[in-house]
Amino acid sequence: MDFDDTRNQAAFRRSARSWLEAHAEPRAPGDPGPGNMPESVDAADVAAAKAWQQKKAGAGWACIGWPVEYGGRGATPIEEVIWAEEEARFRTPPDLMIDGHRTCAPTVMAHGSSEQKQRWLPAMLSGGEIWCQLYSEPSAGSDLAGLRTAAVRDGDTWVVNGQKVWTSHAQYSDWGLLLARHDPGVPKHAGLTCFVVDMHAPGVDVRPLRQITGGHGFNEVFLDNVRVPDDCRLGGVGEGWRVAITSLMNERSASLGDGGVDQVRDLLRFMKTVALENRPAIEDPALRERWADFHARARGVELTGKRTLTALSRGETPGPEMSLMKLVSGRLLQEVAHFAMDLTGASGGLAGDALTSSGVDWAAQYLGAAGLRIAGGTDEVLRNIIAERVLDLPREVRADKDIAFKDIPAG
Amino acid sequence: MDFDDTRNQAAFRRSARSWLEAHAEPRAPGDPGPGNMPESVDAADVAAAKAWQQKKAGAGWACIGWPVEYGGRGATPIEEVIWAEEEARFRTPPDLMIDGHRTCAPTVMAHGSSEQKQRWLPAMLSGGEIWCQLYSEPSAGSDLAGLRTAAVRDGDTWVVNGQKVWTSHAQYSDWGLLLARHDPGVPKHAGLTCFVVDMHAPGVDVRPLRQITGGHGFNEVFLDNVRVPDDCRLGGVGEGWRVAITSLMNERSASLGDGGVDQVRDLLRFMKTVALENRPAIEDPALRERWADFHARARGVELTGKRTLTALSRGETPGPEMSLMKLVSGRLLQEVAHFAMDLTGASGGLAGDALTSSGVDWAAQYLGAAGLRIAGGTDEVLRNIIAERVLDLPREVRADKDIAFKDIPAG
Amino acid sequence: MNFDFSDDQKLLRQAVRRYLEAHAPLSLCREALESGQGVSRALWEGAAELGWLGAAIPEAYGGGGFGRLALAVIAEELGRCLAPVPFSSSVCLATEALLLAGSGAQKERYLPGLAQGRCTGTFAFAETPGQSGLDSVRARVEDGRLTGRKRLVLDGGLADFAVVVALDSGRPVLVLADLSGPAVQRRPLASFDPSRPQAELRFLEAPVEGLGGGDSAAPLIERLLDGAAVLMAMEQLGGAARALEITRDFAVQRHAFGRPIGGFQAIKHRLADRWCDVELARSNAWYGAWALAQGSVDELREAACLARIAGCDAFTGMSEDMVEIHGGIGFTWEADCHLFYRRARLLSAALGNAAFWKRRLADRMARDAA
Amino acid sequence: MNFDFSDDQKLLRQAVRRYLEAHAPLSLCREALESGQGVSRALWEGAAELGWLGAAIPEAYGGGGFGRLALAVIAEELGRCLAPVPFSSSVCLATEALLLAGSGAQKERYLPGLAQGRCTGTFAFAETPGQSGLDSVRARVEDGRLTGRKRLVLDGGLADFAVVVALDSGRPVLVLADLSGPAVQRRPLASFDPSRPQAELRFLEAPVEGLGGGDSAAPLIERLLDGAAVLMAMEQLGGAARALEITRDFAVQRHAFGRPIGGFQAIKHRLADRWCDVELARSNAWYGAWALAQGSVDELREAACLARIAGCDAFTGMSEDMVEIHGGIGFTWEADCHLFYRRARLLSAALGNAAFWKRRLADRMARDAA
Repeated sequence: MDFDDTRNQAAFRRSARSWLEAHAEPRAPGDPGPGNMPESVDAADVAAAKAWQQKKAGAGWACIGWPVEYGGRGATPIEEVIWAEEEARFRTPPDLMIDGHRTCAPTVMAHGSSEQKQRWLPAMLSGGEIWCQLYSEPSAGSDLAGLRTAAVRDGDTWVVNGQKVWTSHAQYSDWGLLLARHDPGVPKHAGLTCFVVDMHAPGVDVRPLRQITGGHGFNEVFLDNVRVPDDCRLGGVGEGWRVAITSLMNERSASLGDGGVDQVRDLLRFMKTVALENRPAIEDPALRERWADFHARARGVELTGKRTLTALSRGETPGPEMSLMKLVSGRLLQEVAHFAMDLTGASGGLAGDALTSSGVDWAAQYLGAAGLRIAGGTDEVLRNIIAERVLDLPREVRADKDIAFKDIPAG
Repeated sequence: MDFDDTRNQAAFRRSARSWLEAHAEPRAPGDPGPGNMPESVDAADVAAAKAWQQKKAGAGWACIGWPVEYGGRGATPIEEVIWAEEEARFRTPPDLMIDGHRTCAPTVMAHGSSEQKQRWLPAMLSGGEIWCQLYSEPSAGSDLAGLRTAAVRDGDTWVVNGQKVWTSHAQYSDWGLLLARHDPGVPKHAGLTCFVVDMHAPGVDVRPLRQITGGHGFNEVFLDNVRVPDDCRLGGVGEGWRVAITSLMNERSASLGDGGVDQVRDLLRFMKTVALENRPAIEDPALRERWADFHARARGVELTGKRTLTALSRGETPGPEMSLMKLVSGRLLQEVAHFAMDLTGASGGLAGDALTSSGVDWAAQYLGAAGLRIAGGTDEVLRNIIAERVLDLPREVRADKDIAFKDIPAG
Repeated sequence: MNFDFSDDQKLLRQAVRRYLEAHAPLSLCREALESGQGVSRALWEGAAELGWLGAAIPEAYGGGGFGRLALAVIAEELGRCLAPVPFSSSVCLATEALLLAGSGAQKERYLPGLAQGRCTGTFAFAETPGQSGLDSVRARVEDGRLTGRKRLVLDGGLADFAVVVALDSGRPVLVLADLSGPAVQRRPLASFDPSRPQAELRFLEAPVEGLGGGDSAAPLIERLLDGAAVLMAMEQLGGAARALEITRDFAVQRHAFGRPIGGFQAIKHRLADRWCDVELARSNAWYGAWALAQGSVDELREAACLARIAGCDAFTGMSEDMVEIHGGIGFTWEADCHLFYRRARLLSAALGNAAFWKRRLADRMARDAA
Repeated sequence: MNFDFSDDQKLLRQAVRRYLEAHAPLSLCREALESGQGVSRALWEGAAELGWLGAAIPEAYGGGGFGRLALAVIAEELGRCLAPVPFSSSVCLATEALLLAGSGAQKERYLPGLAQGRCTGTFAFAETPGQSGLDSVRARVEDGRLTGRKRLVLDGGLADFAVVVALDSGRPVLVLADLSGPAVQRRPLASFDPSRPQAELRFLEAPVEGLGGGDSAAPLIERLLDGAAVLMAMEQLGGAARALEITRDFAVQRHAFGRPIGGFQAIKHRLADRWCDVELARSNAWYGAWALAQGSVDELREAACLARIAGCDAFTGMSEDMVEIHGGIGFTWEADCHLFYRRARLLSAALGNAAFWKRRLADRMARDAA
C-alpha cells in the first residue's frame, strides 16, 4: 500500500511536467482550474482554448489516451490521470472541448465508420472543431430514453425537429452528437437513432439558459427542420440507445473530483476568522464536530478516488465508485455551503462579497450545489445505479417497457 | 385557541377524577403507566387487571365509548381521551385488555351478528374475557394480506392451520380475532375470512417470543388443526380484509403517545449529571444543540397530538397524523437513547444500571426503540400511508394485484 | 382543548389568501427580485388598506385591534406567496417594538402611519458576522445621539425609521432613529433573496429618542425577538407548505419511465418526510402564536425557540428538496424553485439561525428545570 | 499509486476468512453472548495457533513480524464475524503498548505469551462517565504501587495484566499491572454486547511496573489510542460490511406484495446509502492502516480520526437499518440482527465515541493548519 507513482508512472509524469513547464505558466493560487468553466465564454476564450489544444496536439500531448492513428499516443488511463494532474498545475484556458474529447470521441470511435472517424477525430483532437452533446430534453432528464426530438427520413437525409437542453459548449460548437427518435411506434429504447449534427446548419438555434445562480453555463438548442445527411448517422437506425450508452459511461467516469476536500479546507480557514460567542468559530465544540464530520466525508470520497486510481493503474475498469463520489459530494457541498453561511449568523442571508471577506463565495456555492445534486444524475438515479449494479438488487418495475413510445403515459 | 377543557369536558373530567380518587391510589413518580406492559405477566397480574376492569364496569367507567347496550356509556372520543388522561394519574394494573377493547371490539361491533355482539361484547367489557388479535405472520408483516394461515371448511366448522406472530396477550387470552385464508386460488385480498377463535381450543399453542431486548412481551401462536365453528366467523366468507381493516384503523389510532417529550426531559436531567470536558454536558454547545433539536421535534409531535385532540373534540375523525407521530417519534427515541449512551463516553457500551445511575435505562430504550420503528407499521409503511393518503401521490405499482394468491412470487 | 384558530381567524385567512392569490402571484416576487427594487409598492398599499399592517395595533392608534393570532395568520399567508413586502421588519419588529415599549406619545406619532403603510420601520441589531448576542453590540448612544454601524438591516434601504439596539453608558437600550437625516448613511447589501432587500446602516451621531426598557432593555429585546421569531416561523411555515404543494403537484404531473415521478418511493417517501417537517413546524408555530397572543412571556420563551427551530428546518429542507425533485427544470432561473430556495435561506438567517435558537432553547429549559 | 493491500495481505485475508467461516459462524458470537462467558476459548486458541495474535510482533519475540497491515486485515475479518475474542484489548491495545513502549525485558517477558495466546492483556483508561481525556484521570502511582478505579475495561474480567493510565507525581504515565494479585478487585459490568465483556477494576496499592514514556506519557497514550482506533475501525468496517451483505440478501429473498422487498426504492436507496457509508469507512480505515503501518505519526493523527469517525457512523447506521429492514423478524432474539446492533454500539463507545474523535480531528487539523 503506497501513494507513490510506479517507476514508469514517475517517468511519464516527469516528461509531462517538463513539456508543460516549457509551454505554460504555473498556476497561481486562486487561478481557476481547467475544469472550472467560466459563467460566460467569449470569442477570445474560444481562440485561446483552440490555440492551447493545437499546441498540445503538435507535441503529442492532446488526447493522449486516443489511438495513435487519430493523433493520440495510446496512453493508459492512469497516464491520462497523471497528465490531467500535471496540466492542472499550470495556467491553461478553460477546457471547452471536454465533452467532445471525453464523451463524443469515444462514441465515434466505438460506433463510427472508418470514414467518419477520419473525418471527425483528428479535427477534434487538434482543436480545429469543437463538439457538444445533444441528449437531454426538457421532458427527458433522468429518463433520457423518453426523449421526443424526432428524426424523420427524407431520402438520403433526415429532418430533425425538437428541443435539447443543458447543452454545454453548444454556442461555439461545430458539431453536436444528437440522440433522436426515428420511430415513436416501437418501444422507447428501440426507436432511437444517433446522429452528428452540423451546429452551423440552418434551423439550429442555440439560446443561453439562465440558471438559478444567474449564470449562463448551459444552453437550450432548438432544432427546426434541421437536415442531417444520412452519412452523419452514427451507428444503425434503431441503435441509438446502444450508441448513447457509450457516451453516458464515459461522461460519468469523467467527473472524478476531489470530493469537496478543498471546500472543507476553505471552511476551516473561514471558521478561524468568524467569531461565535466571542471566540473563533473553530473553537466552538458544535462547529468543530460539524466540521470534522464534513472533513471525514470529504476525505473518504477523496480516498475512494485513490482506490479508483489504483484500479485504473492496474488496467481495471473503474466501477460505480463514480456514483458514490457524486452522490456523497453533491449533498456534502450543499451542507458545507449552508453551514458556512449560517456561521455568519444573521448575515447568512447575504450574497457574494457582502457575506464574507474570506475570498470564498459561499452563497454562490450554496446555489451551485443545488445543481450538483441534479446534473449528471440526480441523487435518486445514482442510488438506483448503486443498488442495481453494485448490490444487485432487483431492477425497477418498468411500466413503459414493452409498449410503443407513443402509448407511454406522459402526463 | 386555548388548551383548556370546555365546560362540559371539565365537568366530565371532575366526575371521572372523583370516581378514581375514591377507587384507586394516585400514581407515584416512577410507577409504570397503564400502557407500560411488563416484560412478563403472571397470574396475579391477570387477576388484578380483571378485578380493576370489573370495578370500572360496575360503575359505568369501562369502555366508556361503547354503546350503552353493551355496557358502555356512548361517550365521545374526547371523553375517552379525558378518561384515559385521568386514569393515567392513578396506580392501576397493566391494561391487558387493550387490544380487545380498542381493536377487536370495534371490529365485532362493525361486522358481528347481533348474537355475536351479545355473546362477546359484554364479557369483554366487564373483564370476564380477554381477547387478542391473530393477524401478523412470520411471512406477512407489512404485507398483512399476504398471510398464509389456512382455514378449510368442513361442514359447519372450519379447520385452521398456520402460525401467527407478534401476538400480545395471547398467553392469557380467551378469544383471538383471526384473519385466515380460505381460498388461495383467488387474488390475495379476496381469499381472506375473519374468525373468532377460542384460545383454549385443542391445537392452539401459545409460545412466548423472545425479543432483542431479552423480554417476552409477545407470543407466537401455532394453530394446528384448530376447529372453529362457522358461527364464530365474523363477516362473510371472503370479506376478511374488509373486516380486518376496521381493526387496523383502530389499532393505529390507539397509539397516541406524547411523542417522546418525557424521554427528552429525562435526557435534560441526565445531561446535568454527566460531565464532558470538565463541565456538565448541558453546558456544551454541541450537546445543547442536539438536545434542543430533540426537544423541538418531541414537542412538535406532542403539539400535533393536541391538534388531533382538537379534531376529536369537535367530533371529527383524526387523520393520518398518527402516522406522523409514530414515524417521527420512533426515530427520535432511537436517536435520543443513542445520544444518551454516547454521553457517557467509553461507558456507552454498557447496559442497564451499569451505564448510569440516572434512573433511566437508556440501553434498554435503545434496544426497545429499534422495535418502535417496526411494530404497528415500519417507517416505510408509514411514509407510504402519508404519501398516498395525505399527499394523494400515486399508489404503488402492484405486482400481486390480479393474480391468484398461490401464484404470487414468494421468494 | 381548542388548539386551532377561531372561525373569525379562519375567515381572515380565507380573505387574505383570496386577495394574495389575485394580487401576489409568484411572478410578483420574481419581479421584485429581478428589478432590484425588492419590494412591491402596490401589494404593500393593498396590505395597508386591508388592515393587515395594523392588525395588532389597537384601534385607538389606528389599527384593527385583532391581536397577534390575526398577525400570525397574515404572516403565514404572506409567507406562502413569498410576498416582497417589509412585513417582518416593519410590522413584526418595528411596530411590535413600539407596542411593547413606546410611550403614549410615540405610539400616537408612529402607529397610525405604520398601520396605514404611510411609513415603515425596521430593526437594527447585528453588527459582527457570526455574533448575535447583546454582548457583540458596540453602537452607543451619548447625549441622545447614536454612533455605530449596523451590519445587516432588513429593508434598511427603504425604512423611514429604525428601532436600534445600542449601549448607553454600557447598558443595552432600544432607541428610535429617523433614517432620513444626514447623520445616517445607508448602503444596500447584496441579498441572497433580492426580493427581501437588506442594507447596512451607519449612524454618525444621529439624533435618536429612547424607547422604554428602564434600567436595561435586555428583557425587552429578548421579548421582541421572541415575538418576531414566532411570526417569522409562521412565514416560514407558509413558504414550506407552499413549496411542498408545488413540488407535490409537479411530482404528480411530471412523468418519467411511463409513470408520474411521484409514484416512485424515492419521491413519495421524501415528500412524506417533508410533510412531517411541515406539520411539526405548523404545530410548533401555532403554539408560538398562542403564547404570543396570550402575552405569556414564560411560555413564549420556550415556544418562540420551538417555532423558529422547526420553521428553519422545515423550510430549508423543503426548499432544497424542491429544487432537487424538480430536476434540471428546478435549476433554471425560469422555474420558481429558486425563489423558495432564496427565501428559505434568507428567513433562516434573519433573526438568528436555527443553531442560535437551539442554544437559546437549551439555555432556557436548563435554567427553568434547574 | 497502489492504495490497496498487497497480494500477500490478500492471501492472508482469504486464509483468515476461510478459517473464520468454518470456526466462527455467528452462532459462536451468540453462544458467547448467551452463556455469559463472553469469549470463545477455542477461537482464541485457533487465532493464536494461526499466528494472528502475534502478527505485528517481531519474530524475535515470538511473533510473525507481518506488520500492522496484516493486523488490520485480521481485525476486519474478526469484525465481520463478530468474533467473541479479546482481540482489540489484548492485541490492539496491550500488545501494541508493549511494542511501542516496553523495555527489552518487558517485551521478552510478555510478547511471546501474548503471541501464543497464553496470556492476555488489556488497557485501562476511563474513570468517569462522559470524560475521555487525560485530565479526568485520578488513578495514581506512588512508590510503584497503583491506587484507583478504572470504570470500564474491555475484557477486564479475564485479562492477565492491564496497561493502565495513571498519574505519577501529577504526570501521566503508563504502567503495567498484574491483575491476578489480591490488590486488584475486578467487578464484571453488564455489557451492552455480552459477547464482548467489560469490567471495572479497582487497584488498592497494587504493585506495578512503569512502561516507557519518559517525562510524560501523553504523546505515547495518544499514539496508542490512534493506532487502536484504526484497528477498531477495521473491525467496524468488517461488521458493517457483513451486516450490509446479510441485509441485502434478506431484502432479495424476503417477498412482500409479490416482490422482493429489495426491489422497493425505499429499501434499495437506503441500502445504497449504507453502501456509500461502508465504502467511505473502507477508504478511511485503509488510509489509517497505511499511516499506522508507515509509522507516520503525523499522518496517523489525522487518519485515525477519519477512520474512527467513518467506522462509527457506518456500523451504527447499518446496524440500525439492519434491524428495521428485517422488520418484525429483526426484532426477535433468534435473528442475528441484534448481535450486530449490540456490537456496533459497543465498538462505537469503546475508545471514545464519534463525537470525541470529531473534536480530536478538528483540534488537530486546526492546529496543523495554523
